[in-house]
Amino acid sequence: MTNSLPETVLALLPFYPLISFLLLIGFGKRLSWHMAAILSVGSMALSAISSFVVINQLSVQSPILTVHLWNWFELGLEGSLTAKINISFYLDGLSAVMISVVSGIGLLIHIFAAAYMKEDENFTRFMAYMNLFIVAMLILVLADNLVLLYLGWEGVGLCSFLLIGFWYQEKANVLAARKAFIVTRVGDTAMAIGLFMLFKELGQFNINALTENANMLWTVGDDAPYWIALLLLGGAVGKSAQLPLQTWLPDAMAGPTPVSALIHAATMVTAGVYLIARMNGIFLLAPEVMNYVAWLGATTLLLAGIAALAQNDIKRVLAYSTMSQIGYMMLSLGAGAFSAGVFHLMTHAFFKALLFLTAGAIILALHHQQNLFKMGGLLKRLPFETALFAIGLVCLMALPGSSGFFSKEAIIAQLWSSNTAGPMLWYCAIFGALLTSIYSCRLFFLAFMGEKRFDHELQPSSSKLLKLSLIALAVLSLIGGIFANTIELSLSAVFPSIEPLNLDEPHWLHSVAIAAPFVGILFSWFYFSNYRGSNKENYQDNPSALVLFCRLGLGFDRLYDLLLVKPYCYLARLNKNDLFDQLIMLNAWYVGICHDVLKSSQTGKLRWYAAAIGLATLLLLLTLNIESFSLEAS
Amino acid sequence: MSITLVMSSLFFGGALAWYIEGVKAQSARWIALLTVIIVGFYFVISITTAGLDFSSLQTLVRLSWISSFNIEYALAVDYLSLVLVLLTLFLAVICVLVSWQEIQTKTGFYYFNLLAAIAGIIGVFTAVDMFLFFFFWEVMLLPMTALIAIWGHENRHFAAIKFFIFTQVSSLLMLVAIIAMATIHFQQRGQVSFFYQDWLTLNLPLSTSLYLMLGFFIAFAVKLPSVPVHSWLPDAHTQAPTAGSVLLAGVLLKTGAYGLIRFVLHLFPQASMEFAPIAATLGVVSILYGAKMAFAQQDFKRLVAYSSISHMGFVMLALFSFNAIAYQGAVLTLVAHGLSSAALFALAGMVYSRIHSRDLGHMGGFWQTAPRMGGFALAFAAAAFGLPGLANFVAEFFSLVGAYQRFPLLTILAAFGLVGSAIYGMVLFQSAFQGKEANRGESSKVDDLSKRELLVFSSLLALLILIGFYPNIVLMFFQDTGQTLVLTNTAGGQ
Amino acid sequence: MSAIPLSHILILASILFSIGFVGVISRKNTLFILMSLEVMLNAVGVAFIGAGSAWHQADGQVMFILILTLAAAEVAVGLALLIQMQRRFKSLDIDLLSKLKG
Amino acid sequence: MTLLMIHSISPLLIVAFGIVLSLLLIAWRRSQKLILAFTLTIFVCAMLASISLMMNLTDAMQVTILMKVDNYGNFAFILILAASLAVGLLSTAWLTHSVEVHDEFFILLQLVVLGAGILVMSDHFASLFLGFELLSIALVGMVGYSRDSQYSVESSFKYLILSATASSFMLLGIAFIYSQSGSLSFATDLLSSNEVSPVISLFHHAGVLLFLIGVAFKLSLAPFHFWTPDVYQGAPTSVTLLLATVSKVAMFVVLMKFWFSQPSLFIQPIVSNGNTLSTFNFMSIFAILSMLVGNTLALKQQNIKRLLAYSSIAHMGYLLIVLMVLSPQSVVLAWQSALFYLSAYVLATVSLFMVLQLTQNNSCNTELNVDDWQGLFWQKRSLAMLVIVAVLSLAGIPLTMGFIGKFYLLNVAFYAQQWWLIAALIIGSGIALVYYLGIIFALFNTSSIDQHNGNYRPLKLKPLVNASVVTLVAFGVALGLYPELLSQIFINF
Repeated sequence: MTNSLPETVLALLPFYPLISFLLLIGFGKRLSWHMAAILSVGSMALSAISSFVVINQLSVQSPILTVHLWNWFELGLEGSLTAKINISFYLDGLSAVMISVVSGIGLLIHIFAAAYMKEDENFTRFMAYMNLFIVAMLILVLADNLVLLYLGWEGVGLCSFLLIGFWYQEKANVLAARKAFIVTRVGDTAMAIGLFMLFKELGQFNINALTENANMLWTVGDDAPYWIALLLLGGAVGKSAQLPLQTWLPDAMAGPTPVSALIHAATMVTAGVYLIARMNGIFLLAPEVMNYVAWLGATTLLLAGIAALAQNDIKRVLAYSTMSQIGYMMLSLGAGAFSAGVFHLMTHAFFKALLFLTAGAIILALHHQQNLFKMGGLLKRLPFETALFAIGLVCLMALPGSSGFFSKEAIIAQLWSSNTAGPMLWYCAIFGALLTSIYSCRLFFLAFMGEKRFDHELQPSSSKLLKLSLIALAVLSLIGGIFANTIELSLSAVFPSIEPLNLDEPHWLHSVAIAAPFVGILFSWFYFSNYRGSNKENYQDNPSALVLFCRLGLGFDRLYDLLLVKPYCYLARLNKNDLFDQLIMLNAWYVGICHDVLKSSQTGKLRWYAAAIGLATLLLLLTLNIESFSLEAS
Repeated sequence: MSITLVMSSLFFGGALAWYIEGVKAQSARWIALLTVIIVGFYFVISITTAGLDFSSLQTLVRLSWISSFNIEYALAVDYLSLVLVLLTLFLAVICVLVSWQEIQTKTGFYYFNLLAAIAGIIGVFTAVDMFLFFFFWEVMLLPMTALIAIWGHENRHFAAIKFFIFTQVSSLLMLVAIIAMATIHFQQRGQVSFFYQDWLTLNLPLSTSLYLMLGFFIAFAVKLPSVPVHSWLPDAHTQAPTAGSVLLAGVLLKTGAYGLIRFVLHLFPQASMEFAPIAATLGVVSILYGAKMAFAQQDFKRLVAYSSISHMGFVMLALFSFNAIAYQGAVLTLVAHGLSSAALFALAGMVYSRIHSRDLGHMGGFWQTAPRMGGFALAFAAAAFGLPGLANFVAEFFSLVGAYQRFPLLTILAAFGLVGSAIYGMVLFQSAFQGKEANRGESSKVDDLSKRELLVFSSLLALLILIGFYPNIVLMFFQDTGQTLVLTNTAGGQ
Repeated sequence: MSAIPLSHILILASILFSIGFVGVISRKNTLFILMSLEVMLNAVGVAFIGAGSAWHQADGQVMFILILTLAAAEVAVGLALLIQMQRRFKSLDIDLLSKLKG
Repeated sequence: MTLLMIHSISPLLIVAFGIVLSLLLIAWRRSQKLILAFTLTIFVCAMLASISLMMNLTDAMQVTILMKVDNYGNFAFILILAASLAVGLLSTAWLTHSVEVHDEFFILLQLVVLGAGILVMSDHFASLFLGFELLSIALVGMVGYSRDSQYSVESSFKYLILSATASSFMLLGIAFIYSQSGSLSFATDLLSSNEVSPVISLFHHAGVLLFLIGVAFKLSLAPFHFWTPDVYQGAPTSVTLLLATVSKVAMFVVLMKFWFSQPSLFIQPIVSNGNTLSTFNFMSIFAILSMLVGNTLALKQQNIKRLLAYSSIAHMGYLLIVLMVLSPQSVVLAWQSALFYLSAYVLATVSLFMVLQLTQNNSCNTELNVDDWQGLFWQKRSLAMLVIVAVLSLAGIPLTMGFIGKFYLLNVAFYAQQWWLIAALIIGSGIALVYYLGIIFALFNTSSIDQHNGNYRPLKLKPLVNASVVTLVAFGVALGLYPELLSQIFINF
C-alpha cells in the first residue's frame, strides 16, 4: 500500500491501544504496575499524538482524510452493485473533534486511572479493558461505513459492560453491568433494523454514499427516511441514555470512577449524539424525527435534572447530570444546531470528566464513601479537590466565561427560531439550566460546606499523576471556550447550514439565558441553606415519598420491571420445561397409557382370549354386512 | 482425491484405537488424534491439488451398489460440502482433544464411536445418491447415540432414545419422499434413479412437490432443529459427553441445514418458494423461542443447547429468503455457529470436569481463580450474542440483511433475537464467572486452563476472529452459488 | 325330493358353530372345551358336506374326512395335556392356567 | 404325476421320507446325537434339493391340483429349513440338560418342517389345511415338550385350544367359500358371470373373512394376537424360535399365494368392488392394528421372549403391506419385498434366540429379562454384537438387512399409495425404537455388572458356536451393506 504519512498515522491510530490490550491480557498479572501503566498510558499517548498529527493535516483545502485498510466483506444482491464493506477510516471535521476528545480525554483519564487503580489487584485487567474501550471508540468515530461503526458501537458496549462489572464479585455490580448491556442492546437492535432498512432502500452502508443517495432518492418527509431515522434514533437513545432507555446509566456508576468519567460521561454515552450528527443527511430528510429528537432531549434533560435533585450518591448526581447534558446535545441536534451540539459534547467531556475524576479522588480520600449526606466540610479539608470540583460545576452550570457557557449558550441561542424546535423547547432548555444550577449547588453545599459528617480520617491521594491529570482537565474546562471558532470552522464542512425560521426573537432571550443559572444559584443559596449550616440534624436523609420517587429514577425502573422484565422472567419460568417438548412428550405419555391398557387385556385367561377372537370376528362380520349391503343398495 | 479414503481411514483408525486400547492402555486417544490430524491434512492437500472447479458439484465416484433399485455409491463435492467437511474435520480434532481427560472408561470404544460418527457425517455431506445419503444420515446416528448412551450423564438413556426417535421418525418421512422421487423418476424417465443430479432435471407438478418437499423438510427441520420439533436437542446436549455435544452442535445440526440447502431448496425450488413464509416464520419463532428458553435454563449445557436452536433459526430464516446475501449468511452461520457452540460446549465440559455440576446455581466467581477461562468464556458468549468482530456477527448480519429484502416484518422480529441472545449470553457468562464464588464445599477452587484446553480454545477463538474480520475466506466460495440458487428459484417461481 | 337350499345348510352350520364357540368361551372345564371344539369342527363338516352335495362333488366329503382326522389328532393331544393338567393342578379348571400374562 | 413333478416336490419328499426313516431309526437305536445328526442331514439334503430346484425351475409348476411349486415357495422353504437347522442346533443344548433321550422332539421338528413345506407349496385349500394342521399339532407337542417346566401345560393348552378354534374358523371360511365357488383351489372365485343373490355373496365374503381370520391368528395379527406372548414365553426357547420363524414364514407365504391368486384382486380397481374393497380394508385394518398394538405392547416389556412376541406382531403387521398391490406388475416387487423382509426377520430372530439360548444356559434362568443382558457387551463382545445387529435389523436401521427390508416395504406401500399404512409404519417404528434401544443400551450398561457377577458364570463359548455367532453377524451386516447378494436371487424368479 502506498499511503502517505498522514494516512499511515491515521491507519495506525486506533491500534496502539489494541496492542497494549493484547499485551496486558496476554501477560496478565505478571506485569508490574509500572510496566502495565507505561504500556497502557504510553499507547494512549501514541494515539493522542497521532490524533493531533492527523487533525493538523486537515485543512480547508483537504477537509477529509480517508484510509482503506482491507475489505471486510461484500454484500451483493443480484441486479445491483455489490456493496463493499471496508475496514476504512474516514476523518473529517466531526470525527476529528471526536478523536481528539476520545484520545485526549482518554489519555488524561488513563493517567488518572493508573494512579487511581494502583492498589487494585486486577490493575492490568482494568487497564486492558480501558485500552480496548478506546480502540472500539476510535473505530466507532472513524468508521467510514455504518457496519464498522456498529462494530465500534457494540465494542464500546461490551467494554462498558466489562468495566461496570469490573468488581465482579459484588452482585450489584454484576447486575448493573448486565442491565447496561441489555438496555443498550435494545437500542442497538433498533439501530440494526435501521441498517437493514437502509440497505434495502439504498444498497449501501458507506456513510457518504448513503447521504448522497438519500438526497437523490428521497425528498423531505418521505416514509423511508422517517423510519430509518427513527430506528437510528433508537440506537442513539440507547447508547446515550436518553428517554426511554436511560435507566441503565445511573446504575452504571457501579464501575470504578475512571470508567464513569471516560465511558459514562466523556465518550461512549455521547456516541448517540455522534451517530445523529454523522447521519444528519438522513435525519434532515425526516423533520418529524428531528422534532422527536429535540423533544426527547428536552424531556430527558428536565427529568434527569429533577432526578439529580433527589440523589444522595455523588456519582449518581453526576450521572443524572450527564443524562441531562446529553439531553441538551440531543435538543441541539434536533433543532438542527449540529455544531453547537458537538461543541457541547466536547466541553461536556472536559468538565464532566473533571467532575467525575475529582469526585473519584474525593471518594478515594473518603474510603469509598459516596453518600453525600456522609460528606460535608470538605472545603477546608480538601481545598485542591474542592477548587477543581468547583471549576467543574461552574462549567456545568454554564456560568459566563467557562467552556460550558459557550457551548450551552450556542445551543440555547438557536432553539427559539429553529425549524424543528421552537419557543417551547427554548423554555425547556432554560428551565433545564435552572435545574442544573440548583442540583449543582445542592451537590456542592452537601459535599463541601457545612460540617464534617464522616467518621474516618481523610486519606487524600498524593499521587502526582492524579493531580496532573486533574489540573489538565480543569484547564481544559476553563478555557474550552476558545475552541469554539476552530470547531465551528471545521464542522461547517460537515453539516449543512440550515436557514432558521424568521421568527421574531424577543430581545430578552440572551439575557434570560445567561441569567438562568444565577437565578438557580440564588434560589439554592436560600433553599438549601440548611445544607450549609452546621446543624447535623439537618442532614438526616429521610426522604419523602416524592424525593424517593425521584431518587429511584422517576419510576422508570419500576415501570420497565413491571412491564418487561417481570413478564419475561415469568414467561421463562412458566415455560421452563418447554411447552413444545411437553406436547411431544404427551404423545409418549399417551403411548404409555395405551401400553398399560393393552397390557391389561393380556389377562392370561384362555377363555378371554378365545372370546376376544370371537368378538373381533363378530365385529368384522358386522362391518362386512353393512358394507356389502350398502354396496348392494347402491 | 478420495472421500471414501477419508471416511474409511477414519473408520479404521477408530477401529484401530479400539483394538489398541486392549494392547496398551491410554494409547487409543493418540491413535485417534493422529488419525484425525492425518486425515485432515490429507483432505486439505487433496482438495488443493485436485484441480477441480468446486463451484458446482463435482462427482468423485460413482459405482453401482444395489442394482435392483439402480442405487449407486456416488459421492460428489462442491464448496458447500468442502467447507462443511473441513469444519467437521477441524472439530474432530477439537473433539478428540476435549475428550482427552474426560473419558476414562472404555476409551477405545469411545474413540471408535467418535471417529465413526465423524466418518458418517462426512458421508452425509458428500453423498449424492439419495439412498446413500439416507444411509449415512442414519449411520451417523448410531455412534452418536452410543456416545450419548454410554458416556453421557445421569439421564443418558432417555436422552439418547429421544434423540434417536426424533431423527428416525422424521427421516422415515424423508425416506418415503426419497422413494417417491425415485418413482417419479421412473414414471418420467422409465428408470428408477436415486442419483441427485438426475432428480434435478425432473419436472414436478407443484402439488406433488409440496408434499415431497415437506417430507424432506421435516427431517431436516428436526435435525436443524427448528421449533416445534427441537426438543430432543436440549436433552441430547445436556446428557452427552463433551465431545458428543461439540459434535452435535458443531456439525450434526449442520447436516440439517445442509439438507435444506442441497435438497429442499434445489430439488423443489418452486415448492420452497411457496413454503417460504411458513419456513421463515418457523425460523423466527425458533430464534425468539430459543433465546427465551435459553434464558430460562439453569443448566449450563441446556442453555447453550437452546441458544443453538436460536441460532439455527437464523439459518432457516436466511435460507428461505432466497437471496444471495441471506444464503451466504446462512452458510457463514453454519461455520460460525459450529465454532462458537463447539467452544461453549467445550467450556461446559471443562467447567464440569472441575466442579462436577452443570448447574449455573453452583457456579459463580470462577474468574477469581480462572481468569483465562473467563476471558475465553466471555469471548465465546460474545460470539453467541453476535458481537461484531467475531464470525457470528457477520453471519447474522448477512442473514438478516438478506432476509430483510424479502421478509421485512419477520426480520424485524428476528432482530429481537439479538436482545434475547444478549440476555442469555450475559446470564451464562455472569452467573458462571462473575459474582461471588459459590460455596461448593470441598472443591471450591477452579483451576485455570491447562495447556491442552488453552490450545482448544485459542484455536477456536482465532478462527472466530479471523472469520469475523475477514469472512471472505469462507464467503469467496459462495459468491456464485448464491447467485445460481437465486436464479433457479426465480426461474422456478415464474 | 326337493333339495334343501344350500343357504339353509350353511346357516345351520353357522348356528352349530356358534354354539360350539360359545361352549369354548363359557365352559370352565377343559374337557368340555375340547368337546365344544369338536362341535365346531363338526359344524364345519356339515357345511362342507352340504356344499359338496350342492356342487355334486366329492371334495366336500373328502374335506370332512380330513377334518375328522384332525379332530382325532387334536383330541389325542388335548387329552394328553388334560392328564398332565389333572396331575399338576388336580383340577380341570381352565382358568387356573393364567400364570402367563402381561 | 410325472417325473418332473416328483423332482419339483423332492424337498418335501425328502423330509417326508426322513420322518419315516427317523421313526425306524428310533426303533433301531435311541441316541440323541444320532437322531440330531440324521435330522440335520435330512434338512441339509432338502435344502440342497431346494437349491438345485430353484436353479432349474424357470416357471411355476403345478403339481396336481394340490400344489404349485414356484421359486418363491422354494426360497421360503429354504428359509424354513435354515431356521429349522438353527432350531435343531439350539435345542440340543437345551435337551442335553435332561437325562431322557429326546428323539421325539426331532420327529416333531421334522413334522413341523413338513407341514410348513406343504403350506408354502400349496395351491389348494385341502393341501393348505393339511399343512396347517401338521404344523399346528406338531407344534402343540413341541410347545409343551418340557413337561417339568411350570408353564408347559398352560402354554400348550393355550396354543392347542386357540389354534384349534382358529383353524375351525378357517375351515368354516373355506367351507363357505367352497359352498359358493364349488372349488377348493385358491384361484377360483365366485362365478362372476352368474347373478348372485346378496345372501350368497355375503357367504362368500364371510368365508374369505373367516379364512383370513384363521391365517391372521397364526400370524398373530392384532386383534388375534393374544396367544402369542403367553405361548412364546411358556414354550422352550428353541420352540419359540420355531413358532417365531417357521410357522410365520409358512403362513405368510401361503397367505400371499392365496391373495395373489385371487382373480378378483385386479379385475376391478379397488373402488366399487365389494369383495376387493372389504378384504383390502380388512387387511389394512389388521396391518395398522398390528403395527400399533404390537409395538405398544412391547413398549415396557421386560421379558425378552414376550418382547419378541410383541415385536413379531408388529413385524407381521409391517409385512402385510406387501399385500396391498394395485396392479399385477407390482406382484413381483411384493414377492421380493416379502421374501427379503422375511429373510431379514428370520435372520434377526434366529440371532436373538441364539443369544437367548446361550445366555439362558449360562444363567440357569429360563425367564430372561432385558436386564439380564446388562453389560453383555463388555463381557462377551461377539454375542452382544449379534444382539445389536439383530435388534437394529428388527428396528430397520441402516447397516442391517432390516433396513433394506423396510425400504422394500416402503416401496411397495408407496406404489400402492397406502398412506395410512405408511403413517402407521412410521409411528410404529418410532415406538419400537424405545424398546429396541432399551435392549441395546442394556448391553452397554455397566452399572449393574458387579451385582450380577455372582449369578453369571463367565461366558465361555465353544469355538464352533463362536464361529457361528461371528458368521451370523457377518451375514447380517454383509446383507445390509450389499443386499444384492440376496436380491439378485429374486430377480431371476
